[in-house]
Amino acid sequence: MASKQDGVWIKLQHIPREILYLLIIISMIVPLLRPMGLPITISPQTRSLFDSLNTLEPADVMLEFVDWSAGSMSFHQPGCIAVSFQAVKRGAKLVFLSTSTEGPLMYELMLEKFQSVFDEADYVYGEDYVYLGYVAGEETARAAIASDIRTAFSSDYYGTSLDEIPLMQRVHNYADYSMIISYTMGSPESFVRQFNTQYGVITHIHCGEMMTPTILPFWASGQITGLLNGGVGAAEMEVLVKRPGDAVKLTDVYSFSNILVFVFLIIGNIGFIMQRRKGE
Amino acid sequence: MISTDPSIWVMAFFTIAITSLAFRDNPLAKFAEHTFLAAQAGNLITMAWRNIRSIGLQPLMKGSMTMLIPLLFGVALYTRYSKRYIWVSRYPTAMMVGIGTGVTVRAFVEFQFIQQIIDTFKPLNSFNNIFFVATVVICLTYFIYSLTPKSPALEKPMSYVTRLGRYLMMIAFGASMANTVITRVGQYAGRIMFLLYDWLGLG
Amino acid sequence: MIIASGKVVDFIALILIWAVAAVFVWIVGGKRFTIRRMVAIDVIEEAVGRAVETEKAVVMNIGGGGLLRGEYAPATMAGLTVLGYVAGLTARLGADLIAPMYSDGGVETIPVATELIRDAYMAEGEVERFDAEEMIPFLPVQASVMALADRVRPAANIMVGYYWHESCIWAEAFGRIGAIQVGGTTNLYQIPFFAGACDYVLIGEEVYPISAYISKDPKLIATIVGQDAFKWIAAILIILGTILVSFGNQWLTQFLSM
Amino acid sequence: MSTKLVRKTVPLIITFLVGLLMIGQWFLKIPSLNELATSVQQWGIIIAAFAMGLGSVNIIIRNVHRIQKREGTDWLYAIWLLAIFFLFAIVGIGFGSASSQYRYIFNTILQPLSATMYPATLFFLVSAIYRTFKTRTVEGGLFVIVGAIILVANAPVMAATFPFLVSVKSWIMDVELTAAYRAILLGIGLGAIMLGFRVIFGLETTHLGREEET
Repeated sequence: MASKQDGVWIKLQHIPREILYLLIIISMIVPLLRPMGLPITISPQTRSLFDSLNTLEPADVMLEFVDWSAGSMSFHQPGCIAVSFQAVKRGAKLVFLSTSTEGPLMYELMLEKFQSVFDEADYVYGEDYVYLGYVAGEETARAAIASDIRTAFSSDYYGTSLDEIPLMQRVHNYADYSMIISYTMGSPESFVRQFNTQYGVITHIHCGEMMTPTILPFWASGQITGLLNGGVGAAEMEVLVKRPGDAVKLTDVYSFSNILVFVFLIIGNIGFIMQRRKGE
Repeated sequence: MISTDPSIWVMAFFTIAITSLAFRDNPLAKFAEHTFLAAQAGNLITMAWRNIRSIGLQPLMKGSMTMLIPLLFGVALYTRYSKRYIWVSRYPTAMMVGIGTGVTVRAFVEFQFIQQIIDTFKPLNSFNNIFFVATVVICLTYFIYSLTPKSPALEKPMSYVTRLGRYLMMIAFGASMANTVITRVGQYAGRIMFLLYDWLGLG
Repeated sequence: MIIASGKVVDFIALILIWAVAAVFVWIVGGKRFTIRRMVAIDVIEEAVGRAVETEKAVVMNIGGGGLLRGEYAPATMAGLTVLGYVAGLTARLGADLIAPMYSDGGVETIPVATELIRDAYMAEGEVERFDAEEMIPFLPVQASVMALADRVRPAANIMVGYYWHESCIWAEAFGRIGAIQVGGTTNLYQIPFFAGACDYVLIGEEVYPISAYISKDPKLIATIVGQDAFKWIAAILIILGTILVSFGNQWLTQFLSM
Repeated sequence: MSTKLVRKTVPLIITFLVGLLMIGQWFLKIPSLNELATSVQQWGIIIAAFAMGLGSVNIIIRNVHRIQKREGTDWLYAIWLLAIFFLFAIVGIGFGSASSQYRYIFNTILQPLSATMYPATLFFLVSAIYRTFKTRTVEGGLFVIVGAIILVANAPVMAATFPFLVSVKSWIMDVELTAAYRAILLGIGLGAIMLGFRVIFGLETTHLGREEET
């Protein structure tokens, strides 16, 4: 006999999904229009990246794998800008390259926002930073880049042969890379394997929060030095380099939406438990 | 102030069309999805051609004849579409699987086996360390399929250990699921930012 | 010394692992060993049976990892094995099989999968029921999964292979219409969705012994036994190393990183 | 017999030699071996570039069929799909991906679509959390309870007001989860090494397709 009370528990489990989606969208709009600016705690994984960047000397070369796609641009781009800002402040030379197909266009969108930093530091393309473009083959390409970069690239993204680029004349293989950082939603482990495990190159990773748990064991064992935990890590990095930007805005969004999803999880389960208890 | 740039409007249209995908399947969403599939495939072709030209064809033109081998192997991949010569596509497939397996497997012993074992040597002087080492060993027994103790005396406790391993892993999966929420929120918030700031000019 | 420094123990370990595997495969053989019960695979036969009773279809998907990349191929090969098994069941028991394939990921798997299903139907003498166009629809990852789930409303949905973000979409689309779901992938950060949404989940490398479990082929069982041996070795090494380190003795740590 | 040699055995030999070459480059310090392995990796890159085109050929064939069949409005979508595909391919190859024309069509069409397609998984995730993640079993219960704790701990406002949440979350992530995932990773690692053995020594040939009866 389904009493009226039964109806409540069942109704509680059948809120139409469109209402859930609208609530989630609203929970993201409000903080973006009314930012709250909450204190951001720095995690040890981000701290170890920041400390490692501060060991860069002016002549050191850092490989930055622009491997994100438009989907994760919202946190990978601010993360790359914050890390590159700190590297430029240290005077390090930056070699940008991509092993994911949307990388080249993501680099150009990032450059639009980062060009001012290069100009302020008098960074000249070809002498202080360069972009090599996309190479196919995923882990095979990363292995080739580690053992000899010229097997993967014969020219930079704009067609200039590597030997004509001053910076690339002294960049050949793993021995010339002081450290590498990969901004990826694909396989961070493949970078650790081909650079750190094989040649001991200092390897940093910036990946989505959902992937961080799967590579925490490699950070714990020291195979990964710095680990940016998606948008949360990018915001921490922006705070550390004292350049708050898009990533810090994201942290306000996280508060409302996470609590809302928590409420959905609880409601769904209360309805389920009570209905089952009533059902017996 | 609302944007007057037509390309911003096209971008906003595609953003809303794909978002409507989740609400209900509709012709706009189908149109946007077809556009995405086509544009992505076109981008793949563009990036693939750059690689083939700059690493394969240009060195060949400059005289390094060994480049003929990978170029011919690459073309051979397309015999997959002919009934008679499909076996020819096995050569490039065999080479790619050989390189791919070799490049990955060679690292696994050190990367994902020995170095992980070394880092699990933790002095048993704190609860966290004892819990850590115990969890690794217990969860590891869950993945043992045939070399399990057959004697009835041991079989019962062993099943409890593997069940405990499964519980410990489910706790980890719950935490990972929550982390996935924050990632997707962060990604989609980028689109809300685009709609609010670039399209509608608010904020 | 010809072996690179710091890689001596790793080189010996790789040779040892492969030697043990070779010994088990070619000498010891897997006859005397059996694989423990894998509930997720046993339930597939029940699910196909239920599909026949309720005249509903069975949906099977093997993800978009493809066969060409070392990291994703193992899960795809496990998926193909389960696909062959499911196709054999649907042919024998008379249920309809729908095996959607991605049109934008791991496309080199499509001809292999098509042949596998045709062989399974031929082996059961049901080759006239095999229709590639109907049984193997191509679809981009996202929305068409929801449309497919609503249209087909299968009794069971089986997902074994390498998955990325779409694992959640598949699990949710078919979970919503009440299909029995079996999910398995080696992509660690997608397992939570199968663990949460599916009725039966294969965690990480639990997909590897499937082919041995289904085919009972002694050679394949042998490699699984070899694998188990090294898991025991890993467990013993961890316990030994932890005890040594507790007494401040770093001997094993230095030995293993030689 | 020769056809079996040419059709099946030689590809297996290629996989065997190339696989061992990669492993040799990793473990052995032999300069000539290292150079050979690096150039073979370069071949792998070129073949991978060709393989990227397989998907596109597949799409062209599938959509030409759809146009020929002319079912309802389906074929109009197919025409539009091929038009956009050739637009990107021709502009991309013709002007090059660094050109402003290609950057314009990419930033106007593919960037918003790709930027929304994957993040839209958020909605499926939200309805999965609300509808499917239930405390049916003990395992499901643990999954839901820990998921709820981390969801709250991930909200910066809650972490700021309840600092103990931060330590609970860091314990779950840095101790419990790292240990459980390390065991899973050990298993996956060993499984991949074993499968590598079967692939390189020709025991596993699924990727080469069916046995011809020649």
